[in-house]
Amino acid sequence: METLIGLLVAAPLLGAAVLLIGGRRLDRSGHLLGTLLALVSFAFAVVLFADMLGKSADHRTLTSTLFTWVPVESFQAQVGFQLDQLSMTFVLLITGVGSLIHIYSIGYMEHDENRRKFFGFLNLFLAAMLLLVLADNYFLLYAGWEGVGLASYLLIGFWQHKPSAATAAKKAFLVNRVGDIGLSVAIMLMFTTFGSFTFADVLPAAAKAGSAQHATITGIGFMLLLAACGKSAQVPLQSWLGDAMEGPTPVSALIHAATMVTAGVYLITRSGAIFNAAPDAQVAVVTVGAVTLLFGAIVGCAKDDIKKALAGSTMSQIGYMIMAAGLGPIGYVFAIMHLVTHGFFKAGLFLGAGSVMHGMNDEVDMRRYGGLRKFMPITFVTFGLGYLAIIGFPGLSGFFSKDKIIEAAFAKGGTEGWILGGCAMLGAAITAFYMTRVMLMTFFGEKRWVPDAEGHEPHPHESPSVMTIPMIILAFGSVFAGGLFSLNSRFVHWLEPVTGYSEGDSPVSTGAVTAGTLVLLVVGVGIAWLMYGRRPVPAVAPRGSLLTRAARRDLLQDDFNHVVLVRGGEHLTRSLVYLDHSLVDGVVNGTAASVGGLSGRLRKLQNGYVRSYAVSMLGGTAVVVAATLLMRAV
Amino acid sequence: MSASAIAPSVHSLWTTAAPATEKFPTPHIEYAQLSPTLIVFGVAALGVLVEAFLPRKSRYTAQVGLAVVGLAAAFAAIVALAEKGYGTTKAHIAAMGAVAVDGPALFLQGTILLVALVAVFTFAERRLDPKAHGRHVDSFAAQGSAVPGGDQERAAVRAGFTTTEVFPLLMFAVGGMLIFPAANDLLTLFVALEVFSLPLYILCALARRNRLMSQESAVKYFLLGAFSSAFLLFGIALLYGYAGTVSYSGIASVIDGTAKTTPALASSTQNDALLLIGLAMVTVGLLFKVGAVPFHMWTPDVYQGAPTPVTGFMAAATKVAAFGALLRLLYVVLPGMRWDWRPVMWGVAIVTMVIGAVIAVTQTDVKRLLAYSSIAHAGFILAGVIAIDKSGVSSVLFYLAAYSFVTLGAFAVVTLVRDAGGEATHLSRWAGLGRRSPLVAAVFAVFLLAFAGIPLTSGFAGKFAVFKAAAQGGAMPLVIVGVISSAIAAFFYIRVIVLMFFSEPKADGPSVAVPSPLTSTAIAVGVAVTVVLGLAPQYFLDLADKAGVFVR
Amino acid sequence: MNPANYLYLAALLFTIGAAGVLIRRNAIVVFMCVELMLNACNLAFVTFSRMHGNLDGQVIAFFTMVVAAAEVVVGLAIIVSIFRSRHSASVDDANLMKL
Amino acid sequence: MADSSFPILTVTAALPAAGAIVTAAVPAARKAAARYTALAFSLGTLVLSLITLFRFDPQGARYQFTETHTWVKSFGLHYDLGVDGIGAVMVALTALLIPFVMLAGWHDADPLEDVTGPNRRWRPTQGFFALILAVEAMVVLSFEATDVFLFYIFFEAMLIPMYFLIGGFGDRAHAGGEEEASRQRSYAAVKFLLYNLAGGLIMLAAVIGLYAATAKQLGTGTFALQDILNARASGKLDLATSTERWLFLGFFFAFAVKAPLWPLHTWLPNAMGESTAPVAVLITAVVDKVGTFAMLRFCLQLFPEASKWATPVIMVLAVISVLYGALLAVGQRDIKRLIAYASVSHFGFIILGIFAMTSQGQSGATLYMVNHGISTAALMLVAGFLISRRGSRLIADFGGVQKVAPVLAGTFLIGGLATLSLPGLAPFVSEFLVLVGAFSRYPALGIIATLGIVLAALYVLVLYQRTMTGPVKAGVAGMSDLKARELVVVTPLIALLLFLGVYPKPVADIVNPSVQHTLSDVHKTDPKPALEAKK
Repeated sequence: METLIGLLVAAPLLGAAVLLIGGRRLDRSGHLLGTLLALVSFAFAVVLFADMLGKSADHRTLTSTLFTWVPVESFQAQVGFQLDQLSMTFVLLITGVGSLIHIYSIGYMEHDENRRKFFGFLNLFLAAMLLLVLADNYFLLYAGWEGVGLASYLLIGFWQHKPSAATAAKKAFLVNRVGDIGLSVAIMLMFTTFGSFTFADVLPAAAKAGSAQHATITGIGFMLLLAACGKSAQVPLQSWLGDAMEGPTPVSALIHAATMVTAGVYLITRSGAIFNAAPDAQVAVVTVGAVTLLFGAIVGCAKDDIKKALAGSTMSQIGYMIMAAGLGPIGYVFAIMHLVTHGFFKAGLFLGAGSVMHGMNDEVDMRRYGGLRKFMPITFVTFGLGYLAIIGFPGLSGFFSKDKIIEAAFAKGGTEGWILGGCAMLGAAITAFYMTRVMLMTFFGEKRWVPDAEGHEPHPHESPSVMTIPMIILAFGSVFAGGLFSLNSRFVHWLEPVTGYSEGDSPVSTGAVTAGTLVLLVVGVGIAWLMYGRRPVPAVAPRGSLLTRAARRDLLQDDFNHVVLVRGGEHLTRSLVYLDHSLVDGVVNGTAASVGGLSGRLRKLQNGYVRSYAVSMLGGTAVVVAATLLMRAV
Repeated sequence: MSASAIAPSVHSLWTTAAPATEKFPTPHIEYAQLSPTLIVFGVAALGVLVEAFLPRKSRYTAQVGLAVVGLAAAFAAIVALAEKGYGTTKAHIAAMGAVAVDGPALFLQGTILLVALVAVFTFAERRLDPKAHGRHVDSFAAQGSAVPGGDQERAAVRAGFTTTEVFPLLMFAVGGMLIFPAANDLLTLFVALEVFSLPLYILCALARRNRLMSQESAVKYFLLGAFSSAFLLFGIALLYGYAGTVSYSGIASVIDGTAKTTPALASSTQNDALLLIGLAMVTVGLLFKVGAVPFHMWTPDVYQGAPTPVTGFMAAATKVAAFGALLRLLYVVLPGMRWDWRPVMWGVAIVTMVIGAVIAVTQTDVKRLLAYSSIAHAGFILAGVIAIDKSGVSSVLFYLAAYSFVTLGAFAVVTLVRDAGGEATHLSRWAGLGRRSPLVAAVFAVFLLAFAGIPLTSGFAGKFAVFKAAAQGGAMPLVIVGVISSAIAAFFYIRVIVLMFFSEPKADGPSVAVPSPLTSTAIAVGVAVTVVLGLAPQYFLDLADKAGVFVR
Repeated sequence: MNPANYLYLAALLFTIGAAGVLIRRNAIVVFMCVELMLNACNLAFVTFSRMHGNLDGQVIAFFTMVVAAAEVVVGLAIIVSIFRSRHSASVDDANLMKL
Repeated sequence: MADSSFPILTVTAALPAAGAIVTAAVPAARKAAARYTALAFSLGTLVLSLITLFRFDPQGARYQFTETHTWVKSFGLHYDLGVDGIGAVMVALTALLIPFVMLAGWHDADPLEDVTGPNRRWRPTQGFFALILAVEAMVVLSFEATDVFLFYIFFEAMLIPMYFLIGGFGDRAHAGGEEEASRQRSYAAVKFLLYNLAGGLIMLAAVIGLYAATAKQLGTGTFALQDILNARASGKLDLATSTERWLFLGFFFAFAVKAPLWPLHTWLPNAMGESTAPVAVLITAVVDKVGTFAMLRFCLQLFPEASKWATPVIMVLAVISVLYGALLAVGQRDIKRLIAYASVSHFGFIILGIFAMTSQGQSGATLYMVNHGISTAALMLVAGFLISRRGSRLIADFGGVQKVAPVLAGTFLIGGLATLSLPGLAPFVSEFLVLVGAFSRYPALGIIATLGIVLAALYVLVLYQRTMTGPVKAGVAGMSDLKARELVVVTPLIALLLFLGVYPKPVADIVNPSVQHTLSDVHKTDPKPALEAKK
């Protein structure tokens, strides 16, 4: 069984290698190979899962160490895997959803000349992501962490001839790098504090660390949070996610909705022991989560680009998860649970969006959609189910997972609990609003589409089954997963051995929370219907309120980055280049020049006149004589 | 003559009466031990006779042959003496205290003789200049006395005159140089100085091309040389006045206070001014010859104007001889006074190193460039001189040997690069030489790198030796100044290399004349010594080490 | 009369000679000034020889005269040749080479 | 350990030296012969160096394959060779890179048209390859020398062939015509030489000082590293604090110029910018390593106390180099200058690791030297191929290359990713080790240095974006993809980057013991974790 863990990673890695090195001769078969290997990996996952279910809850952790990676005295980094319930959950999600999206891409990328490369990158991503969740130490996790970053970079910029895509890819990588500083510093802190960075060593040690290490552990916590912010597009490092939508839609679905962006949640949950020992860090985490869930939701409300709207929603949903994770043992389980359900419905939604674009000549502006439900029924239904799931329609996945998080937020207790709970419920309302907005603008109302740049009148049509089937499967997930998990709280029991779980005592009863949420839900949907359902949607966006305009521009956070970081950076580098030339180099050249100048002046003494030579001799003699006499005098 | 005979009549005028002076002892000369010098002078005299009696056609051959044989013989004699142990155990003072036969003397004389031998080759070179009236001509004026460009000169050229007198002149100069570092009393020192200077003055005036410049250089060299020897002589006078004797050991013993005191001595030693000023002026006389700042100003002009073979010989041999004399003076006569002269020499060494290197940076003429570089090198050597100990002496000896051959080789290469107007010494003309004739350029580059003191060349070994000696003598600051100025110096050596290899050759660029075996040999010897002393200096270091002791 | 005075005279002559070298233009005169310096040296030698009561100084004086004579020969030869080619014996005209 | 009967180290150095002579002797017309001769010799050297590496016994004596002869007694100069783990690895790196440098510069030196007339004796091709081999020989010797003076000699002497390589064989892709190009080139060459010569001469003063010091205390001056260390250990040699510090500064200055360390770095961009890509690789990947290597080998071993005394300042300078170099790389408009400044930043990391005085730091620094060598070689050589195709070095002249030459773009990207030290590629390992090492003694500096990884991502990705992505620029259209020879150059380097990125253990195992020796020389031990948690 242990070896299977390795193979789990190896399969897609092999695929990536073959597809990228194989070259053009694989163009025709490449996508199939890629998909096959993704499925193989999924099969391994299922086998392992079955095997794991066979064991008792406490003996489910599998570990396998392949080889020593970096051995330098006390710094011993192994390439070792640890498969427990937490990673198992991720493995299933990644390989499962991953495989589906591979299949979907076969259709979606059909006409792209670089389809082989695309599948190679997808496989590379799967491998890296699996490495991330399977690593048994932070150092190896870091490798996976950057690996997914690379894959994301390559896939966002897949259409490199589009400058916007290239820029977006670069931006994503850079912002992630900022987060990576957090992770690497965290690892260094672990190494200097605990002399190790394996989960097995660090987490227990952190749990029983004395107050002496409290500050350090808090530091580690903050650093991990920074990392999570980068990967999971949390405020203040969220700016890249919107642009990342430049990538092909399957990428947005897999990487920027279902899996990679949730890595931050995984990191925090995995490091639960550390955060439990560092309350201050936890506060920071919940704050970031709460802020982001509102931030994302608000942004989502203003976007007319369907993918950007969904991106905003992703941001906010992950905000929920992060917040839940920040709540400690009462939240971890639900964070993960929401992560999984979100994986289903958000992936579904994106694929739906992709399907819509596929039928609309890659038009992304929802104001150019409308009334599409007639033209693409399957897409409409699957998308609709995903929509119901995400707004938390009773009985669907989102309903269970999100409500649990809101309850947990209240259960945190005290003012903190109230604030967080409030944010969460408000978020729920806004979610309802913007998703309804998306739904209405896309599938309802009258058709608003127009010929595109080349003058092709779009002929909306349903996508081929290779694309719709994955959507249908995901729709099933988004409908039933939540219920399945919550049925006599299976999921809690499943994860409890790893993350730990504790019932918080909520000041408000579960019923009240549910009721309140539902009310807000209706309100949200209602407002949306009043604005976009009842009256026709203007084909060009109205100027809108100040907030709306701000929201369209990601609440100006990007502009801030631009002015402060980009401009400032440019000025800095430019002035440094100048300084390097004029000052640092100038000193050297100046010395050389001055020697030359001195030389030129001294030369003048050699004026060719014997008599002046004689003068210098006489003078010299005088000096020598005087000096000699002086020497005796002193 | 007998002084006592006329003494009373004179003395009656004097307030202070001096005691009757003793008789002259009959002189006895150790001919065997002075044989090198005697051979050279003998050959020189023969050369004069050759000029007088042999037909013009056969003079050249005869003179060259004589010179080569004579120098070789002299060198053999040196080796024989060294073998006999006159360099070490049997070192002593010959010719009634006039000349020392000891390690440094023999080593330096050997070096001078070899240098001279190679120089003879460059003197004798007759392939470089285009034929005049069907005859090969060397680099010396057809007739020194003839007015440049005048009818007389044209006639002389047509008649195929050549100044074969240069060889006897060279030999006389060599003879003087052989005595100079061995001179063991101030009078011999002075006479030797003049004996090797006067022929050089004339040699400088004898260039075939650019005769005006040649004559000018001679005038400058002569006037300044005479001026400086006047200082030397006055210094000698003062020292004599102080010590009542001109022999090195005598003066030394007076300074140490070990001499038997006469009332006259007692009164004269009262006043140190005599000693100090005398010391200073004698030193100045020698510093002029080594070309130390501020007594260096003749160097560039003379080096540029003189015929290049002469320049090469001067640059190499004069330095060797002069530094030899300086060493002997400072180590034998004045060790007791080091606290007086050391600081002064420190100053001179520093300004010499720095000024030499700095001024060279902006030179545009190869020969002047080498002149300034020789000044800088004089500074480096002075740094070694200042380290008052055995390692100081041997390091200087080694440096001189290494340096002289590099210099000789470098100037020999300069004679090869020519255009219509003779040697093309302006640097701009050297552009792209590395493409035209990589070999010559490479050889010159080797010499330049040796000057710059790049490892694996003799220049580095020498520089390291003197700096090491200086450092051990506690003159670390001097070493640092030296290091810095060699960094500056490196710049202009490099500049020449850049010019030769990295810049496009000019269309009308100079051509490299194909030399006869003579010059080729000279250059080859230069390269060989440079490389050997660079890679395996140990044997020669040992030699210099053995030779590092002066006889008192 | 104190022989030291002869020394003062010697020094004076030497200085005059040196000054002459510096200020006179005509090469011949410059050279004569050098000779003057040499003779100053001679005077010093003789004086000292007298003071020390040994003959070395006087002998040296003879040597010096010989040397000076030799110098004259060479010097005049050079100066004359340059005079013939330049029609001027001024040392200031001879500065083709400088810097 | 291997039997020391066969002088393998000498032979490893002698082979390229002989090769240089042979290559130079090849007649003007036979360019191809010259190339293959040179390549053959370099491959032979590679084989020897690998044998050394594999027969090196990490658990064995500190210095192995030692050879000892007196060269110049009066100078205390010995011909002492010997390699510790670090030396062996560096020699192998050198020998490894040279063949690639040659292959990459296969036609760089050929005269544009057949030279005839007065210049027909001019043989640039022969010269080019001969000089490369000469450099190799000297670099190898300076890695093997265990005598301070012997090291100094080759440390200095290697400047000359390097100088000719820079000044004589410049980059033909120059903005302002041939005239301007040659002006720039000789400026760069002279700057390179004078900078390093100045450094070397300062070191010479220190070397002489060292001799004087040892001579005073030991009777006879010596430069043999072993003698000096023994003498110090036995207390016979005990340098005064001030003396030791001055000497240290003298040595360090030279090495800092070579390395180069801010603010002594300004010669590198010129040199790398004006020389051809292979020569630029030779400079930054091979020759400059001597500087950092020497810090590790000589500064720390000879002057432990002074090293510790100077550490804080040096660490700060190193961090400045890291950030400064990266920031300037971001601001460059010229591809090669960009890579040059990136190297400045990387050398900052190396020095950071060396003076962190921890196992991680110094092993990391050593690995860094190797990895930086390979990664920069990969990046710079591909850049060279790119530049030679377009005839320009300006980033602005490129765009959309990945469309026309995907393989070139791909390899370039991999080289870039290595440069920004992406996990899975070799540089990541070393960079992280260096950072950990620095962090465990100087947390603040460690954290500041980590900013370097963001900046690295910035300059690499900006470079890639501007040159490779976006619409195809006019001059780029029709650009050919990598040719077979070029693939032969790039592929092994990339393979090596991947291998060492995934499995650096073999190298680390050879290096670690030597690093322990060095640390014990400076009497330093790794800081203990506050709360040992390892099971």
